[in-house]
Amino acid sequence: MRPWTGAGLALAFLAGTVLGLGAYTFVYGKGYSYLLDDPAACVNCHIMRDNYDTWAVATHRTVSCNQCHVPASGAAKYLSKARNGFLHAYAFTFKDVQTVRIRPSNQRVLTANCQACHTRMVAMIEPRSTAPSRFCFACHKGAGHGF
Amino acid sequence: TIVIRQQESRLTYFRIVDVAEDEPDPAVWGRNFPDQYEAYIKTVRTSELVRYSEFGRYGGSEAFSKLDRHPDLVKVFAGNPFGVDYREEQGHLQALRAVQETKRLGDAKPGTCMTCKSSDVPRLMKRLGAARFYATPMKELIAQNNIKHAISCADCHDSKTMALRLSRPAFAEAMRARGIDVGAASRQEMRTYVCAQCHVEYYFRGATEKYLVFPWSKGLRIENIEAYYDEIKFKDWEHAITKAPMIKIQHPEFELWSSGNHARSGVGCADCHMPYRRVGSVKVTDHWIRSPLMNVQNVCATCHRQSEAELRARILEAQDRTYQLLSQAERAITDAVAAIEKAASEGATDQALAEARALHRRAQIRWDFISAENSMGFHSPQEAVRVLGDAIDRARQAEIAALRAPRPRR
Amino acid sequence: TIVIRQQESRLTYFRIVDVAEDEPDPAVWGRNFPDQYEAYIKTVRTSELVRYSEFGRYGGSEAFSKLDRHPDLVKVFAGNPFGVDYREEQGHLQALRAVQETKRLGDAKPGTCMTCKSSDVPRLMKRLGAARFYATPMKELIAQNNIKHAISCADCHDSKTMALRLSRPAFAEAMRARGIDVGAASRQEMRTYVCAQCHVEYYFRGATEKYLVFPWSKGLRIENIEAYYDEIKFKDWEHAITKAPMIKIQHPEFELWSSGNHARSGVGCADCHMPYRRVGSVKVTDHWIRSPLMNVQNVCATCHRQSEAELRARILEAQDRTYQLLSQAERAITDAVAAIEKAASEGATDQALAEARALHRRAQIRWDFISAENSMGFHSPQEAVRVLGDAIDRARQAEIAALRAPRPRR
Ligand code: HEC
Ligand code: HEC
Ligand code: HEC
Ligand code: HEC
Ligand code: HEC
Ligand code: HEC
Ligand code: HEC
Ligand code: HEC
Ligand code: HEC
Ligand code: HEC
Ligand code: HEC
Ligand code: HEC
Ligand code: HEC
Ligand code: HEC
Ligand SMILES: [Ca+2]
Ligand SMILES: [Ca+2]
Repeated sequence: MRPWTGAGLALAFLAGTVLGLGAYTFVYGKGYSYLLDDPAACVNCHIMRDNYDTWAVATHRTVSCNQCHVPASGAAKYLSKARNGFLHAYAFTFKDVQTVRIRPSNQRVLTANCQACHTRMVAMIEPRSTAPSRFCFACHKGAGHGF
Repeated sequence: TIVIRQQESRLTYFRIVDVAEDEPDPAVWGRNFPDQYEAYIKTVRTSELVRYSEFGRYGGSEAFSKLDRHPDLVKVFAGNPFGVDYREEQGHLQALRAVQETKRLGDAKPGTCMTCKSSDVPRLMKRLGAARFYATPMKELIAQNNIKHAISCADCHDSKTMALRLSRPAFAEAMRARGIDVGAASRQEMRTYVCAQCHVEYYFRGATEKYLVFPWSKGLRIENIEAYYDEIKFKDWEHAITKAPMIKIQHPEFELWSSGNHARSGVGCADCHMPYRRVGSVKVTDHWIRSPLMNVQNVCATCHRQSEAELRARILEAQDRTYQLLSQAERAITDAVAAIEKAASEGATDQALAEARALHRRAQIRWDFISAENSMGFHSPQEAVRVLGDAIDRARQAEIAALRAPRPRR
Repeated sequence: TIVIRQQESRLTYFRIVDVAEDEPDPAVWGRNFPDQYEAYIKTVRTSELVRYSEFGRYGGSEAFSKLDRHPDLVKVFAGNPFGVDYREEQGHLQALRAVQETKRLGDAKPGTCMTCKSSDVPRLMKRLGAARFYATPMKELIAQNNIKHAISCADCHDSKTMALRLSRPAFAEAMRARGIDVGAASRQEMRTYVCAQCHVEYYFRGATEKYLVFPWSKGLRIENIEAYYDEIKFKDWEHAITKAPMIKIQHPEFELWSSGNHARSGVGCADCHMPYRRVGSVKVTDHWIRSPLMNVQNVCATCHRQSEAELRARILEAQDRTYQLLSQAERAITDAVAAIEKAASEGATDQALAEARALHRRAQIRWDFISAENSMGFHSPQEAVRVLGDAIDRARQAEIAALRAPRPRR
C-alpha cells in the first residue's frame, strides 16, 4: 500500500474536496462514521464487514474498534480519524480494494492501545523504558479479530 | 464508484436461464453467472494475459516442451510415450485441444484419456457407463459423440444448486478403497475433492478395459503407492535402456498436497487457486484458475501477514530447494541408466543386474512423484525434498550395484 | 484473589539488592527476580523434572552417550575427539560440570572450551582479554580464577538495566565480518543474538592461540561455511580410516534457524524456548530454558491456532522426515568409508583416492550440519532435508569414486 507523506496527504485531501468527491463519499459513503465510536459505524462500509464479523466473535468484542484502532488522546484521536477517514473514503471511492491491510502507522497505534489496557500484565516484559520488542499481535493474532 | 458497486451487489443474483443438468457449454451457465464465466474463459488465454517469467520460474501456462528444456528426460523416459511429447500444462480450456494434439500415444489413446479433459464427459459417462467409456478408443468417442467442450462448469457444479459435485467415478472409488465416503464430504473438503478428480496419479487396469484407477488403497505417500504397484506386480513400461520394470507418475498434486502443512491446516486447492475476489460489495470465487504466483496478494495475504514480496520469496525459496535436489536426482538416475547399460553391454547377466534394475525402478518412481507434480515442491516443501533425497540414495545405489555386477570372464 | 495479584505485580519491581556488573552468581540476581531465578535453576534438573520420552524423540535433557546409541558414529568420527565422548546436551546449569567431565580432549582443553560454559567468563575476559583467555589451558584457567558458576544471568543481562547484552566478543566479530553491527540490534534481534553467542558452529584459529572464530564471512548456509573452510584450507582432523581432511560441525542452531520460515517471520530463539508465562496478574519470561515439546501450549499456541496435539504432531513429523534422511546419509557415509578403506588396502594410490576423499569431506560436513544441530531439523525443516539429500548424493559418489579408483595390477 502506498505510503502517505504528510504533504501528499494534504494535497490529496485538497484535490479531493475541490472535486467535491471527498465530501460526497464522506456523506454518501458515510465517511463521517469515523467521528463516531460505535463499531456499527465502521460497517457502513461493506468492505469493513469481515473485520466487523471477526471482531464480533473475538475475545475483544466488548472493546470498540476505536479503542484499539484510534489513539486514546484527544488531538491525535481526531487527527487519526480524519486521516484514516479520508484515506479509506478515498480508497473506497477510487481504488479497487481487494485485500485490506493495516498500515504500519496504525499497527503502532494498536500496540500502544494494547499496552494501555494491559499495562500491568505487560509491565514486566515491556518496561515503558524500552520500545516493545514487537507488535503484541505478532503473537496474539486473534485478539482483535479471532483467528 | 460507490453507486455502481451497490448496484452490482444486487445484479449477481438474477437467474436468466435454467441450465440443464450436465450442460457442457460454459457460455450457457455464463448467462446466469457472468463474473465467474468471464474469469473462467481467461484460462484459455492465460499465457497471453500474463508474462509468467515476471512471476515464477517453474510453472506457467505456456505449453513449452519439457523434453526440449530437459533433454535428459528422453533418456529417463526411454521407451515411454512421455519420451515422445511432454509439455508444461496450460489452463483448463486448453485441455481438449491438448489431449487431441499431443503426439503422446498418437492415435492409440483409449477413451480413458478423455476422462479429465472435457465437460461433455459427465453426460457421456452416464449414457455409456464408465467401463464402456474407458474401453472405447478416444478418436471414436469424440467422433460418435461430438465432444467439443474442454473442462468447464459441469465438471464441478450441479446445475440446479450450483453446489460442487463429483462428476466422475474414479475418485469416489479410490477414496472408498481407503475407507472414505466422499458422499459425506464437508463443503471445505469439496473445495479440494473437485480438483482431486483429475489432479492425481492414475493407471489403467486391464489391457483392453483400460479402467481408470487411482493407486491409493495403501495410502497417498509415495511409499504407499509404490507398495500398491509392487503388490500387483504392475509396470507402465519396460525401460528401453535398463530393461527395468518402470512406473510413470502423473500430476500427483492431491497426493503431495495431502502431506503438507496447508492440508493439515485445512487449506484446500480452491483456497489458493480460486481465491475470493471482491466485485463491489459481493465476494465471488475467482474462476481464472491459474498459478497463485500471479496473484499472491489475493491468494496468500488473506491468511499470511507478510508482504507480497516476502510471500513470493517463500514460494520461490521452497521451489529452488526442491529444484536443486530434483536436478541432482535426475543426474543420479541418468548415471545409473548409463552404468546399467554399460554393465549389460559387458555381458552382465539379467540375474546379476536384477538388484540394479529394482533400484532404478524405486529411484525413478520417487523422482517422478516430485517431477510430475506441478508445484515444484511447494504443495509440501519438506516432504518433496525428503522424497528426492531418498530417490538420490537409491539411484546412486543402482549405479553401484551395476558397477559391482559381475561380468563374465574373458 | 485480586489483592494478592496486585501485591505480586508490585513485588516484581522491588530491588532488594544492587547487583554488581558481571555478577556470576544467579542467586544474587535471584533476590531481585525470584520468578526468573526459580525457573532458571530448574535447568539443572530438567531431566528429573520431566520424563522426556512422553514428549519427544530426538532431544531431551539426559546426557546419554550418542556413541552408544549410534555405534556407527565411532566410525564416522574415527580419529576425532567426538569419537571418544559425545553426549546429548542438558540444561544451562549443567554446562560447567559437563565441560570438565567430558573425556573429549581430556586434559588438553584450551581456555576456549570455557567460553560458552560459565557466567564467570564475562568478568574474566575483561580482566585477561579474550586472546589470553583462549590461549590459557582450561585447567589452569579454572584453578587460577576459581571458576565455579555455570551459564547464568550475567551471560545474557546487563545488571543495571536488565537489558539483554552480548557478553562475549566472538559473535560480534563474526557478525562484523558479515557487515552487520550488532550494536544496532533491535530488542527482538537481541532475543536471538544472546543465544547466538554460543549456539553456533565455531573453530579455533591458530595452533597455540586457539582463537575462537565463527566461519561466517561468506554467509550462514552450509555451502558458505564449507567455502570458508576450503578457502583457508582448514581441517579439524584427518579421518583415521579414509585419511580425508575433515571438518567437525558443532551445534549450528543459529545458522540453521536463520534459513527457516520462523526466522523469516521474525520469530526468535526466546520466543520458543523462553515463552511468556503468567504469574498472577503479570507476564514474565519463562527462564526454564528447555525443549518446547514439553511446553507446546505456551510456546506455539499463541501464534498457531491448532491444538496442542496437532502442533506436537507437526514437530515430530518434521523431525521424523529429517531423521529418515539423516540415517540414510549416515549409512551412505559409512559405506563410503568402507569403500575407501578397501580401495586403499588394495593399493589404490593417494592420487587415485583424491576424489573419493574430497567427496567424503563434502558429504560429512553436510550430514554433520544437521546431525550436530539440535532440533532434528525443526528449526528449518525443508533446508535440513535439502542439505541431507545433498550429503547422500556426495557420500554415494565418494563410494563410487573409491570403487572406480584404479588398483595396481598384480
Ligand atoms: C482488541 C483490539 C481490536 C479491536 C476491538 C478491533 N480491532 Fe481491528 N485489528 C486489530 C488487530 C490486532 C489487527 C491486526 C493487525 C495486524 O495483524 O497487523 C486488526 C486489523 C484490522 C483491519 C486491517 C485488516 C488486516 O488484516 O490488516 C481492519 C480493517 C480492522 N482491524 C477493522 C476493525 C473494525 C471495523 C473493528 C470493529 C468492528 C475492529 N477492527 C476492532 C485489533 C482490534
Ligand atoms: C468510507 C468507508 C469506510 C468506513 C466508514 C470505514 N472504513 Fe476502514 N477502510 C475502508 C477502505 C476502503 C479501506 C482500505 C484502504 C486501503 O486499502 O488503502 C479501509 C481500511 C481500514 C484499515 C486498514 C488500513 C489502514 O489504514 O491501516 C483499518 C484498520 C480500518 N479500515 C479501520 C476502520 C475503522 C476502525 C472504522 C470505523 C471507525 C472504519 N475502518 C470505517 C473503508 C472504510
Ligand atoms: C479498551 C481496553 C483494551 C484494549 C485496547 C485491548 N484489550 Fe486486551 N483485553 C481487555 C479486556 C477487558 C480483556 C478481558 C480481560 C479478562 O477477561 O480477564 C482483554 C483480554 C485480553 C487477552 C486475554 C484473552 C485472549 O484474547 O487471549 C489478551 C491476550 C489480550 N487482551 C491482548 C490484547 C492485545 C494484543 C490488544 C491490542 C491488539 C488488546 N488486548 C487491546 C481490554 C483491552
Ligand atoms: C512472543 C509472543 C508474545 C508477545 C509479543 C506478546 N505476548 Fe502476550 N502472551 C504471550 C503468551 C505465550 C501468553 C500466555 C501466558 C500464559 O498464559 O501463561 C500471553 C499472555 C498475555 C495476556 C494474558 C492472557 C490471559 O489469558 O489472560 C495478555 C493480556 C497479554 N499477553 C497481552 C500482551 C500485550 C499487551 C502485548 C504487547 C505489549 C503482548 N501480550 C505481547 C505471548 C506474547
Ligand atoms: C476434469 C478434470 C479437471 C478438474 C476437475 C480440475 N482440473 Fe485442473 N487441469 C486439468 C487439466 C487436464 C489441466 C491441463 C490442461 C492442459 O494443459 O491442456 C489442468 C490445469 C490446471 C492448472 C494449470 C493452469 C495453468 O495455467 O498452467 C491449475 C492451476 C489447475 N488445473 C488447478 C485446478 C484446481 C484448483 C481445480 C479444482 C478447483 C482443478 N484444477 C480441477 C484437469 C482438471
Ligand atoms: C485422472 C485424470 C487424467 C487422466 C486419466 C489423463 N489426464 Fe491428461 N492431464 C490431467 C491433468 C490434471 C493434467 C494437468 C497437469 C499436468 O499436465 O501434469 C493433464 C495434462 C495433460 C496434457 C497437457 C500437458 C502435457 O503433458 O503435455 C496432455 C497432452 C494430456 N494430459 C494427455 C493425456 C493423455 C494422452 C491421457 C491418456 C493416456 C491422459 N491425459 C489421461 C489429468 C488426466
Ligand atoms: C475446476 C472446478 C470449477 C469449474 C470448472 C467451475 N467452477 Fe464454479 N466454483 C468452483 C469452486 C471450488 C467454487 C467455490 C464453491 C464453494 O466454496 O463451496 C465455485 C463457486 C461457484 C459459484 C458460487 C459463487 C462464487 O463465486 O463462489 C458460482 C456461481 C460458480 N462457481 C459458477 C461457475 C460457472 C458459471 C462456471 C463455468 C464458466 C464454473 N463455476 C466453473 C469450482 C469450479
Ligand atoms: C497454500 C496454497 C496452495 C494450495 C492449498 C494448493 N496449491 Fe497448487 N500451487 C500453489 C503454488 C504457490 C504453486 C506454484 C505455482 C508456480 O510455480 O507458478 C502451485 C502450483 C500448482 C499447479 C501448477 C500451476 C502452473 O502454473 O503450472 C497445479 C496444477 C496445482 N497447483 C494444483 C493444485 C491442486 C489440485 C491442489 C489441491 C490438491 C493445490 N494445487 C493446492 C499453491 C497452492
Ligand atoms: C486459507 C489460509 C491460507 C492460505 C490461502 C495460504 N496459507 Fe500458507 N499456511 C496457512 C497455514 C494455516 C499454515 C500452517 C502453519 C501455521 O499454522 O501457521 C501455512 C503454512 C505456510 C508456510 C510454511 C511452510 C509450509 O508450507 O509448511 C508457508 C511458507 C506458507 N504457508 C506460504 C503461503 C503462500 C505463499 C500462500 C499463497 C500461495 C499461502 N501460504 C496460502 C494458511 C494459508
Ligand atoms: C554462554 C553460552 C550459552 C548461551 C548464551 C546460551 N546457551 Fe543454550 N546451552 C549452552 C550450553 C553449553 C548448553 C549445554 C549444556 C550441557 O549440556 O552441558 C546449552 C543448552 C541449551 C538447551 C538444551 C537444554 C536441554 O535441556 O537439553 C537449550 C534448549 C538452549 N541451550 C537454548 C538456549 C537459548 C534459547 C538461549 C538464548 C535465550 C541460549 N541457549 C543461550 C550454552 C549457551
Ligand atoms: C561457541 C560456544 C562453544 C564453544 C567454544 C564450546 N562449546 Fe561446548 N557447547 C556449546 C553449546 C551451545 C552446547 C550445547 C549444544 C550441544 O551440545 O550441541 C555445548 C555442549 C557441550 C557439552 C555437552 C554435550 C556433549 O557434547 O557432550 C560438552 C561436554 C562440551 N560442550 C564441551 C566443550 C569442549 C570440550 C569445548 C572445547 C573444545 C567446547 N565445548 C567449546 C557451546 C560451545
Ligand atoms: C540464556 C539467556 C538468559 C539467561 C541466562 C537469563 N536470562 Fe533473563 N531474559 C532473557 C531473555 C531473552 C529475556 C527477554 C528479554 C526481552 O524480551 O527483551 C529475559 C528477561 C528477563 C527479565 C525481564 C522480565 C521478563 O521476565 O521478561 C528479567 C527480570 C530477567 N530476565 C532476569 C533473569 C535472571 C534473574 C536470570 C538468572 C537467574 C536470568 N534472567 C538469566 C535471557 C536470559
Ligand atoms: C519456532 C520455534 C523455535 C524457534 C524459533 C527456535 N527453536 Fe530451538 N527448538 C524448537 C523445537 C520444537 C525443538 C525440538 C525440541 C525437541 O526435539 O525436543 C528445538 C530444539 C532446540 C535445541 C535442543 C533442545 C533439546 O531438548 O535438546 C536447542 C539447543 C535449540 N532448539 C536452540 C535454539 C536456538 C539457539 C534458537 C535460535 C537461533 C532456536 N532454538 C529457535 C523450537 C524453536
Ligand atoms: C511468535 C510467533 C510464533 C511462534 C512462537 C511459533 N511460530 Fe510457527 N510459525 C510462525 C510464523 C509467522 C510462521 C511462518 C508461516 C506463516 O507466515 O504463517 C510459522 C511457521 C510454522 C510452521 C510451518 C513449517 C515451517 O517451519 O516452515 C510450522 C509447522 C510451525 N510454525 C509450527 C510451530 C510450532 C510447533 C511452534 C512451537 C514450538 C511454533 N511454530 C512457534 C509463528 C510462530
Ligand atoms: Ca502450467
Ligand atoms: Ca538436550
